[in-house]
Amino acid sequence: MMAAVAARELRDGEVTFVGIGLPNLACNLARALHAPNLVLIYESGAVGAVPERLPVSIGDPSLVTGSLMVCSMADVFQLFLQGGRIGVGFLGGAQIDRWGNINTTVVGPYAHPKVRLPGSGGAAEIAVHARRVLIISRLNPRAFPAEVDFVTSPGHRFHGRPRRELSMPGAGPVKVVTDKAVLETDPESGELVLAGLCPGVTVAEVQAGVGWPLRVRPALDAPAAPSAEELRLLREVLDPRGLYL
Amino acid sequence: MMAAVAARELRDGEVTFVGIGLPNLACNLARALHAPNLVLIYESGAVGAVPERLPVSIGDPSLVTGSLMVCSMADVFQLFLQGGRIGVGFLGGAQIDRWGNINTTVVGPYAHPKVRLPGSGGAAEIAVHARRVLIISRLNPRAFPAEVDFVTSPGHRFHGRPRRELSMPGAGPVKVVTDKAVLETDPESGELVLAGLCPGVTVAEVQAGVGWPLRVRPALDAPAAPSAEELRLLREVLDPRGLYL
Amino acid sequence: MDSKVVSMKEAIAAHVRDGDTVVIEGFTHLICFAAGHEIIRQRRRDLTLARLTPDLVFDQMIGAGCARKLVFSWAGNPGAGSLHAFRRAVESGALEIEEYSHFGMVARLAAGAARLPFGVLRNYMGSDLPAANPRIRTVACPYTGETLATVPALEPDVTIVHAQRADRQGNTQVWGLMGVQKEAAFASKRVVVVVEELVDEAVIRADPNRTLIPGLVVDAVVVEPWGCHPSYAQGHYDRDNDFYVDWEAISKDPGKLQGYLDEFVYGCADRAAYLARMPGLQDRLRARERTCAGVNYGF
Amino acid sequence: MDSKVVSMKEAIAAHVRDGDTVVIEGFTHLICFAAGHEIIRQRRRDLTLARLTPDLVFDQMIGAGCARKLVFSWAGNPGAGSLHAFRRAVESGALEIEEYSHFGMVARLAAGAARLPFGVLRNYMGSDLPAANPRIRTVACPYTGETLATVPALEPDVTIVHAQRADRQGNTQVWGLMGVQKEAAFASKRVVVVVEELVDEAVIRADPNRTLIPGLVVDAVVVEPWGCHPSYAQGHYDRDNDFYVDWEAISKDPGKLQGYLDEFVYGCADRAAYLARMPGLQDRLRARERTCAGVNYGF
Repeated sequence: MMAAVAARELRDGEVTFVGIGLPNLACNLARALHAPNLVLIYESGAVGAVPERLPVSIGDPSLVTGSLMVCSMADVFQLFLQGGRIGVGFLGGAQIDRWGNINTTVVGPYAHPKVRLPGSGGAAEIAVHARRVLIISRLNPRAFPAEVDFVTSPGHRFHGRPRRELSMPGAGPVKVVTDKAVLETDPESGELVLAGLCPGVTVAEVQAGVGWPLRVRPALDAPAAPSAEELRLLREVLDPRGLYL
Repeated sequence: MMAAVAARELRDGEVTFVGIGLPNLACNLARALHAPNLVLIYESGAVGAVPERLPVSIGDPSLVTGSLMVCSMADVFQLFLQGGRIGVGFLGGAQIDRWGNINTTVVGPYAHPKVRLPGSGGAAEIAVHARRVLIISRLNPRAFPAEVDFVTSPGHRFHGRPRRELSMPGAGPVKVVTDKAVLETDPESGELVLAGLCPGVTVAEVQAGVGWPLRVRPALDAPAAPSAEELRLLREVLDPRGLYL
Repeated sequence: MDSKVVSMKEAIAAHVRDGDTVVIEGFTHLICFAAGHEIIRQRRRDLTLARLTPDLVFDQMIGAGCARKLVFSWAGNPGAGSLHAFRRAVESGALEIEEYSHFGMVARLAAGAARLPFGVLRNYMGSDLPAANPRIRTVACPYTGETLATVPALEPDVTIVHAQRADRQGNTQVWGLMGVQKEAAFASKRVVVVVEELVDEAVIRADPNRTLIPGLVVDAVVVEPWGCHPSYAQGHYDRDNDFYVDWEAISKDPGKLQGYLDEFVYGCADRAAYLARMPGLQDRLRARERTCAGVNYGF
Repeated sequence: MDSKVVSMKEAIAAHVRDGDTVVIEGFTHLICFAAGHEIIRQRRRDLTLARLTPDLVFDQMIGAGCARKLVFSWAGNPGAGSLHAFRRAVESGALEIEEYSHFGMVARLAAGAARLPFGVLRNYMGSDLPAANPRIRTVACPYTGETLATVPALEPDVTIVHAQRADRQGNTQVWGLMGVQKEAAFASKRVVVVVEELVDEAVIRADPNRTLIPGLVVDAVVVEPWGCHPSYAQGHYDRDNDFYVDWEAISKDPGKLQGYLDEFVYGCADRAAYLARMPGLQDRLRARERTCAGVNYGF
């Protein structure tokens, strides 16, 4: 469901900074359906990748073979990302808060973490520079607190200061695709609000999954369940071994 | 004569930033004789070049074919030169002064030049970064004024300030090879002094070729005239068409 | 996706405008004279021309009256003499100049490519260049306190890059000297790639490490074999060193320069006509075969 | 010139010292586990390990007690879980950390390679990373006045780079993902190159654009086929994704981790012995043929 909904967000020809797992599935699903000219860029340096198998990591050799370009990571970050060439970046995280801030660093205090998470990787700079950011995450109250323990990747409000004061080139997170609902950023406040409900899910169930009083759009979208074709591609072609689904 | 004397200055295995013309002849002469492992780097990006013909420019295709590496100019300047990997740089210029400052920019005032020269190219940064600099130039009073009209590439004293105050990584010009004599930098004052006389040349002739009262080392070297082997290589192998000799 | 392939006439008409800052890069190698000539033919004016080494291509454009200003680091005709149209224009005050060293120009384009407002380099201490060019400034290191030189980013309106080959989308592969082609392309608002050979996307994808410029920064692809002459394209044709020597006498005499432009630029509708005026040229300069082995991209 | 080829044992003994800052780079691709294992066997201590992605190789070295500090930007086992030796060491306070993002680490190595004291990037606004790491600072642009982030240069004592091939002087060619290998090598005081294949200088010279690291920055060359396993070498062998999955259970249990080290590191005199313990491995992972065409370097 999440991969299918995220895939529909991608526009043909768009330059997409791809992470591993669901974002990779979503991008390759979009490429197989409505966006054959999507340009996939991985932070490892593969540009225009056409992986013959489901890549297990962003450095998988299948991303290199047959790609349009392989460049250094200095080029990826300086020329492609900071250079403003990336249309969409995908992010996920252990915690996502009301303002779209993402934490992939620590649960608990930084100096004495309860759980040490992997850290930023390229996420901090993707959140700053990609023209827009899509977040994919399962909905539950641990993952969606009112405030993250640590802001790894900036959303729309940082310790009270709005994004527009912080001179970030990209628009930041515009949409959060979850297994139950779609949240979107309110253009005024920068707050994540409920914008769409998956089939069979209630507003109360979504509210129970987030740690702040969730504002609800007056007219809610109803993202369609994955079509037979989407399911077939995901299950039989893109992830036949069920690594991510 | 100049090419042969300059060639003898090069040590085997040394990494040398090569300019076109006489420096190129000197380097390839050294490579053919006592320094077979000299690594020639050209600002165009050719590293470890083994030109099959006398290159007419530092961007000649013969510098690429069979070289060890071709890199971008950003790498040449950032990684090789500023990175401190260059042992020797060769420079020449329209004017060289008492302190080894070199002018390749203008004769006359900058805003209203009498003669507009080519400019710095890579010379300014070679003079800053190469571990040592060798200068090659014909001796005459126009070429060796007491003070250059414009300091393109720094020597040992800049408007009165000694080089050591200016935080330059390289040692600067250590030797000037001319058609009549060899000048060297006095380690105390940073001034060019007479260190060697070519066969048959008098101190008075050299003094007549420079625009300041030239100090003379108590014991002068006597650079040998080119050997038969040096002449054969220069005239028959390295520059058979007499482009630079 | 739609092909980006257009004629040189169309590419220059669409992407080079009066008053633009125009970069035609390539260090000795892959200098696109075909584009310079078309800009002259289309009589662009008030251009700011930027290149490390103006070379003959900018001397011709200056001689033809296209330029208001030149941004550069070394303006000569290596081994052969001077760029006399440039020298006349500077010495008479007709041409504004903005001057750096090679490292400064490289750092300007690298900063532009990375969308940083400035580049940092350890340079220019003990040189009169910063006095001549107030855009060369300094910054203090936030760690050591030491002073380093800075140059402002260069973000051209349009960059023209010649290459051995590209596909219809502008995914461009180069070998031999690469100069600052990648940095210039990424720094630029618009990019025109001119190639010796248009190839299928599969050729690019077979050796992705060879790609220097991705199609996603390219606006137009022009197929113009021998488009660099008298500059060269490794593996295709050698530099016409004789013409570089001849340029000394041509550029020294404004009348001869005008005669050259009349015959070889205005008098030629396009590159094919230019080449037709020099029978024997291609036989004289065509590259010999020296093909390397491929590498295995399998997994 | 004398050959720089030595055994892995000799290279580590000569170039990796207690207390050093050690970089073993390679982004997923070309991670030199053979070197990591030899460092463990030679019982180096108090190392500062630096890498963008610590990966299993640093988790093993941390588990073996080699490390005092880790400098990194993403510490996980992609798609498979965590680096549990790393997590235990951090959560218990036994391991000091210094943390950046990927872009920050790239900028640190690029600055080190260029011998600049700092790197500039447009980043970290709106993030808690600068609060967690006071070495992330800012600088004001001398042209626009805007504030940009800085990171300090990283200049490792020794960098170990794996590559497909090099000659005896260390002129090194790489294809597929290049990560920050070039920057790390140039930034480092000493450089060890480990290769799948030692080739004649003529092979390097036949395709000079493929050279990533010149011999003049290399101190030692080690020939160690399959030296990356469980990482991979494009054109030689695939990544052992099964082992990355297995590592989750091994690293989670300190006893199992010790058992792994005893069997596959301490219990193996060298890489050949390691490979001998896994019959069938090479058949399972050997790369298929997918060789590209060469290009013409003639003139």
